[in-house]
Amino acid sequence: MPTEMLQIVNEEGKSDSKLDPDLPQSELHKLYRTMVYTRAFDNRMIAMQRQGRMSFYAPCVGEEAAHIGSAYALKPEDWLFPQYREQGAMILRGISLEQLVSSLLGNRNDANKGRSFANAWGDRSLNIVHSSAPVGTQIPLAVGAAMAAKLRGDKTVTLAYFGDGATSSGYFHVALNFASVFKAPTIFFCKNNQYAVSVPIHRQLASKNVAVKAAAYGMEGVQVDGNDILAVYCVTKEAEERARSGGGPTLIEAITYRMGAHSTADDPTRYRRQEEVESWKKKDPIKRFRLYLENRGLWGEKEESDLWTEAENMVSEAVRRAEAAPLPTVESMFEDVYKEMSPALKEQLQDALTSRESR
Amino acid sequence: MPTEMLQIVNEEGKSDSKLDPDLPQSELHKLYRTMVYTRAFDNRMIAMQRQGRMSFYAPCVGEEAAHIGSAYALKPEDWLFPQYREQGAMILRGISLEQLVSSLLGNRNDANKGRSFANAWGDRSLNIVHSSAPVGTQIPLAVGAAMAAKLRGDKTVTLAYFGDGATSSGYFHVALNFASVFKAPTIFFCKNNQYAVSVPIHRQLASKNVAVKAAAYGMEGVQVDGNDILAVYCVTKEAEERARSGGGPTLIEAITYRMGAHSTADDPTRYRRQEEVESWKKKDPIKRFRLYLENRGLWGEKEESDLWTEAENMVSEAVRRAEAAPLPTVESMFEDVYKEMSPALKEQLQDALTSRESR
Amino acid sequence: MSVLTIVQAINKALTEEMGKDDSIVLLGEDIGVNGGVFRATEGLYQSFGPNRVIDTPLAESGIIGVAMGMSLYGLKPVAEIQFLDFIYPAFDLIVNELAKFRYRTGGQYPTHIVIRAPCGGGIKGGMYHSQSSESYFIHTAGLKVVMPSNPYDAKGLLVASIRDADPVIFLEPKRLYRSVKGEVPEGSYTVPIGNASVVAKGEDVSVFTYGAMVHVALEAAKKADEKGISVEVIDLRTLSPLDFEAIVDSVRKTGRAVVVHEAPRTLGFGAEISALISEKAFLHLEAPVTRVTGYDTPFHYSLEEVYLPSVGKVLNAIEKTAGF
Amino acid sequence: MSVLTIVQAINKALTEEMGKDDSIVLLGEDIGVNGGVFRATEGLYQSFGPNRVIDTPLAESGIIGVAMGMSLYGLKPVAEIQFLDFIYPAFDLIVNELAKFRYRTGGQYPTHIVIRAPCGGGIKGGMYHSQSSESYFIHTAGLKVVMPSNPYDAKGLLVASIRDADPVIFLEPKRLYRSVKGEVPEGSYTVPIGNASVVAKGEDVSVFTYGAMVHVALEAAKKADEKGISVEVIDLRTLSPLDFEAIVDSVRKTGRAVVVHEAPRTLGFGAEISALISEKAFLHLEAPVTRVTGYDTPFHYSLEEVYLPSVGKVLNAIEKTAGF
Ligand SMILES: Cc1ncc(C[n+]2csc(CCOP(=O)(O)OP(=O)(O)O)c2C)c(N)n1
Ligand SMILES: Cc1ncc(C[n+]2csc(CCOP(=O)(O)OP(=O)(O)O)c2C)c(N)n1
Ligand SMILES: [Mg+2]
Ligand SMILES: [Mg+2]
Repeated sequence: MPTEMLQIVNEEGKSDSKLDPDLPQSELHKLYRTMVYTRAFDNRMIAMQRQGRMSFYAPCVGEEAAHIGSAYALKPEDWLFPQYREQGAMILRGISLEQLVSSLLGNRNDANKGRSFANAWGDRSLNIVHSSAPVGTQIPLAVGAAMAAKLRGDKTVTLAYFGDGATSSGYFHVALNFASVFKAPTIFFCKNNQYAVSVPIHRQLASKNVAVKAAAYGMEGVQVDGNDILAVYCVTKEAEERARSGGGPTLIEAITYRMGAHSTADDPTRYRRQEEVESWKKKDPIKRFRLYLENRGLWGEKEESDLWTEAENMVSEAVRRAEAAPLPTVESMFEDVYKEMSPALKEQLQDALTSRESR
Repeated sequence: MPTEMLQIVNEEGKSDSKLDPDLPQSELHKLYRTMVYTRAFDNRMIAMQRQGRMSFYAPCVGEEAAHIGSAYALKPEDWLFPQYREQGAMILRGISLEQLVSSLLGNRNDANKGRSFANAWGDRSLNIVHSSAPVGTQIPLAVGAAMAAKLRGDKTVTLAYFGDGATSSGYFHVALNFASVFKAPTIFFCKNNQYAVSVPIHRQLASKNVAVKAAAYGMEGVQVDGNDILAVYCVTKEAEERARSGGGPTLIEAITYRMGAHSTADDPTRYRRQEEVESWKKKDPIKRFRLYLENRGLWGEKEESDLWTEAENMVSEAVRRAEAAPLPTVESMFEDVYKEMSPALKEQLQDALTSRESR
Repeated sequence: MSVLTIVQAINKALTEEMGKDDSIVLLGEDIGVNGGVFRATEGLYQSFGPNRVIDTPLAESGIIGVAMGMSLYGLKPVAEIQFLDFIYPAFDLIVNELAKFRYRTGGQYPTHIVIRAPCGGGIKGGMYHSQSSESYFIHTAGLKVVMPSNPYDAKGLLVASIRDADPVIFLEPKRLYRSVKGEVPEGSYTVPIGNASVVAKGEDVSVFTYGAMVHVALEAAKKADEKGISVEVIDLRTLSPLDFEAIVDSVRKTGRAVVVHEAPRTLGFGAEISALISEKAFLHLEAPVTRVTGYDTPFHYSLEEVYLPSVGKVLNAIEKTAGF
Repeated sequence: MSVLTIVQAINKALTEEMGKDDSIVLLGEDIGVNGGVFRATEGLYQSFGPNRVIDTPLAESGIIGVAMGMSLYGLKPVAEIQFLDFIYPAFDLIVNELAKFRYRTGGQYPTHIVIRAPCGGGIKGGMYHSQSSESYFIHTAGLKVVMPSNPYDAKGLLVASIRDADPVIFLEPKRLYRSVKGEVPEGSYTVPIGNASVVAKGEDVSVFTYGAMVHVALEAAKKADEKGISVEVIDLRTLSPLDFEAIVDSVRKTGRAVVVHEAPRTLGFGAEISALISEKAFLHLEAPVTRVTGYDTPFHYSLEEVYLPSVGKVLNAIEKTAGF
C-alpha cells in the first residue's frame, strides 16, 4: 500500500542524494530542453488559437515533468498510449513540431490526413498510438498491445497515460483488471492534475488517492511528485523493469496541476480560485528542474535565454511551414474508411466532387 | 482492510456464542423455511425444464444463505436490485411462488406480461426492481435509487446483488465510485460463488479477494461466509445501519458456491471436477442451518419432513396454476413500449392481428 | 416574450420546470459550478443547489445508470451528456435497460428521464464533437427522440420532454446554440412530441429535415423559389414517434421528396423516411425520394464543409427531383 | 467434403485458419475449456492452448478493447461476444475506436479484427438472447457486417472475414446453428465479402433477406410458386458493404420487392434497401417496396412466434406486392 509520495528534487531544486538517479549531463539537458520546447509550443498554440488561426487547443502547462519523465524511462520500442495532454512525450519521442501543428490544423501534410481534431497525435513508426477524444478508451488498448507483445515473446512494455477524470471511467477498471489477470506488461500512468475540466479530484473519487486503487487489482501502486521529473523517471523506470521482467503491471499516480485552462474553450476562473493556481506556480516543474540544474552548476542565464530563443524559433518555423500547407483533398476524405474504397463510398466521392464543382 | 471472513456458525452447526445474533425461534424458523422453499422450488424448476415444460432456468442451489440472510437484514421499504440468482430473497420478500413460475413461463398472469426470459423477477409493490440479463446493469441503478431516497429525505437503503463475474464489469466500478463520492446508502452485495459460468474466480480477478476492492472507493469492505446465514445477516445488518445513518455504502463479499450448473443450458462437468463440488456439499448452507437449529433443540426429523412435504406441495400447486394460464394476448405485445401506443405501433398491432388470422 | 438563443431557451425551460417540480434533478459533467460547457445550465446550481444540479464523476454509464435509478424511485432526472459523441459508454444502459424498463417490468417501472446532448457538426469539432447518431436511438424501441431547430421549439419541446412519462433523447444542434435567435414566451408552454411543423409552404417538392439542416433547407428553398420551384420544408422536430401523416400529406401534394440530414447516409433517418413514403404514398410519387446527407465516413475535421449537406447540395437535389 | 452444421462450419474455419496463421488469437467469455456456450470454439483450447484461446473476465469492453490493442500490435484477434445482446458495453469502443482507427490515424493503424456474435430469435431466449441489432453496425462507417445463412457460407465468409484487413462484425443466426446442415469442403476457401447470392431464381417478385430469414423466405417462395407467383430470393450475406448491384439487377427484372428481416422495422435494414431501390430503380418499380420485419417493440419472450416474420407473413407480402 503506497503511503508516501516520492519526491527527489524539492521546490528549491535540491535533490535527495540517496535517491538522485545521477543521470549524465547530456541526458539532463535533453530532458530540460524537451520541457522548454513543450512550454514554448504550448504558449504559441494558445496564442494562435486566440488569433483565430486554430479552432481548439488543450495545453499541458505545468504537467511537463509527469509525461516527459515517464516517457523518458521507456525504450523506443515500448508503446505509448497518450490521452491528449502529453505534448512533451510526443516531442521527446520524436514527433516533429511541424507534424504537431499540421495535425492541429488538419492540413494536407498532417499524417492523420486532416481528420483528427485537436491533440490527437500519434505515429506508427514511433510506437505512439494516436490519442482520441473519448476519455479512457486508450487504457484497454494498452493492455491488449502488451498482451500481444507477451504472446509474441517480445520484451515490449506499453504505457497508458490518463487523467484523474479517466479513473472514473469503466475502462480504467476493466483495463486494470484484465492487465492484472493476464499479467500484462503495462504501466498505467495517471496524471492527477487535480481537475477534470471543472470537477476537482475530491468530487471525482472518494478513495484516499488514485494509487491505492491498485489494491483492487493486486497490483503495485505508487504515488509520485509529478512536478519532479527525476522522481517521475525513477518510479516509471522501476515499473518498466517490473513489466519487462514479467512482474506485471503497475499503477502510477503523478501528482501535478493543470496550470492553465482545460482547453482554449474553458474559463477556469468560473470554478477555481486564483490563490490555488498561484500556490501551484511555486511548484512549476520547469522552474524546479532549472533550479536543480543550476544548483548542480549545469545551467546558467545564457543557456536559458539561448534555449528559449531556439525553442521559440523552432516553433515559429514549424508554424510557418504547417500554415503554408493546403487542406487535404476531397478524395482523401473517402480513403481509409476501409482498406479499399467501397462502391457506396466511390459514389459518394463523386457526389462530393460534383457538388464542389457545381457551386 | 478486511483480513478475515466472518463466520458465526461452523460446518457442524455450532455457533460462536459471542457473535450469535440470538434471533427469536420464530425468526429462525422463518429463515429456515424460506431456505427449504427455495431449494424445493429450484429442484422442481430444474425438473420442469428437463421435461420440456420451460425453456431455461438458473438455480441458486447452495447460495440460499447468502441472499436470504442479506435480504432478511433489510426493512420492507428498502429496495432490492437482484442479479437473477436470488430466488430465496424473492420468496422471503413475498413474491408468490405462482408469480415466480408464471414469469418463467411468460404466461398471461405474469406481472411482467410474458415479456421477460428466465429469472427476471421483481415487484414494484415490494420494492424489488426486476432483474435483467445483462450482467452488472443493476449496480448503478441501486446507487441512483439510493441517491434519490437521500435527496427526498427518506431513510431508504438500497441493496444490489451481483456475482463475482459482475465485479469485472465497468458498472461495478462506476457504481461504487458514484456511491462513494455521493455517500449513497447502498449495500453492494457480491455473491462470490466461485464461477462466472465456466470461469473460476482466480481468472476473473487478481486481487486478494473481492472485499479489498472497497479500498479503491474509500469504502468499508467485508468478507463473510456466505453459507452461514447468521453471519450474512449480521454483516448486512451492520452495513444497513451504516447506510441508514448516513455512513455511506459498504461492499460485502459473501463466499459461497454454485453447487449446480450455471443454468439448465450448462454442463459444469466440462470445466470443474466432481471432488470440488463434493467438498462444497459439506458446506451446504441449508444443512448447516438445520444442524444449528437441531443443536439448539429447535428442529427435528418430524418438522423437517413436514416442511419438505409442505414446500413441495406449495410449489406443485403454484406450477399447476401457472401452467393453466394462457399466453398473453397479441395486443399486450405492443403495450408498455411507451405509456401510450404510438401510431406506428398501432399499425403494427393490426398487422400482427391480421397475420395471425390469415394463417 | 423575449428574444433568446437556443441555449437560453433551454436554460429557461430547465429553470422554469425545476422551479415548479422538485422531483426534477439535473446530472452531468461540469453542469454545476461551471454551468455546462455550453452554458446550458448556467445559474441553475446557484438557484437549486448541489442536490438538484449534480456534477458527476466522468462516466456516462454512471450518469445514465444513476439517473435511471433515481427515476425508478420517482424522480425525473434530466441528464446532460457533454457531447452526443460521448454517449456510447452508456449505450448498453440506454438500449438494454432504459428503453426496455417499462416493457420488461409489465409497466411497473417506467423511466421518466430526459437525456440532453449537443449534437451535429459545424463548429469545427472533428469526429468526436460533431456526430449525428440519432439513428441508433430512433431504431431502439422504447425511446423517444426529439431535435429542435429554433428557440421556441427548443423550450416547448424540452418542457414537453421533461413532462413526458417515457425516456426522451433530446438532441440539441450545437451549431445553432447561439446562431439562431427567436421570440420565446415567458412561462409554461409545450410543443407536443410527435408533431412535425411545416416551416415553408410549397407545391412542387417536399423537403423533410430537422435540426440545423432546417436552416440549410430553408435557404435552398428560397433559392429554388427564385428558379421557379416551389418547395415545402417540413421540420420533423420529433424523430420518434414520427409524424408520418405530415410526411404523407405533403408528398400527396407535391409527389416529390428530398430528405436532408447530417448523419451518414446508410441507415440515416432518410432511409426510413424514403421507405415510409414508398409504403404510404407510392402512387403519388413522381420521382425517387432523394437523400442529401453526411457521407458514410467518420465526420471529417478540416473538410467539414465538404462533409456536411450544404445549400448548394440541397438545391441540386431539389432541382434534380423537380426535373425528374 | 462433409455435411456439417453451421456451428461446426464455424469451428472448422477457426481451426483451419488458426493452424495456418499464428497471429490469430481468440478471446471471449467461456470460449476456452468450456468451448463456448454454443460450442463454436470446441476443441480449440486443447489444440492451441491458453495463449491463443483466451477466456476473459466478464467485460465486453475488455474483450473488444484488448482485442483492438492486440490488433494494433499486429495480431488478428477473433473476439466472441456470447450473445449479440451483450455487445453494448463495448459499443463505445466499436463505434468510436474500432470503426475509426484506420481513418483517424491516416491509415497508420488498421484494426484487423473479427467480432463474432450469435444473433436473432427463435430459441425462446427473450429480449436479451434474441436481438438483431445489425442496424447499429451497418450505420457505422468503418465496420463491415456479415451474416451467413448456411454452413458453406458460414465457413467461407468467416475465413474471408478473418483475412480481411478491416474490422468485421460477424453475426451468426443462432437458431440455425444446428438446424441447418450442408456440404462444406475441407480446407481453404472464401466466400467474398460484398457479394449477395441468388438462392432462388424468379421473375415476379424479389425478396431480399439474410440470416435465418432466408429459410423463411425460401419456404414462402415455394408456397407462392404453388400459387403461380415466381419469386426470386436473394441472400444478401454481406450487409456492409452491400451488393447493391445484385439488388438493382433483380428489381430491374421483377419490378417488385419485399425485404424480410427479424430486426425492428424502423431503421431496420429494410429501410435502407427500400431507399436504395427508390434511388436506383425507381422507374422499374411497379409496387411499393414492402417490409416484413420484427416489430418496434423489444423482442417478446412468450410470443416470439408472433413477433418474428413467418412464412405466412412473407407470403402475404409477396401476394400483396405481386397483386399491386
Ligand atoms: C467519454 C467522454 N466524456 C466526456 C468527455 C469530455 N471531456 C473531455 S476532457 C474531460 C476531462 C478529462 O479529465 P482528466 O481525465 O482528468 O484529464 P485532464 O483533462 O485533466 O488532462 C472531459 C469531461 C470526453 N472527452 N469523453
Ligand atoms: C454483459 C453480459 N455478458 C455476458 C452475459 C452472459 N452471462 C450470463 S451470466 C454470466 C456469468 C455471470 O457470473 P456471476 O456474475 O459470477 O454470476 P453467477 O452466474 O455466478 O451467479 C454470463 C457470462 C451476460 N448475461 N451479460
Ligand atoms: Mg485531470
Ligand atoms: Mg459467480
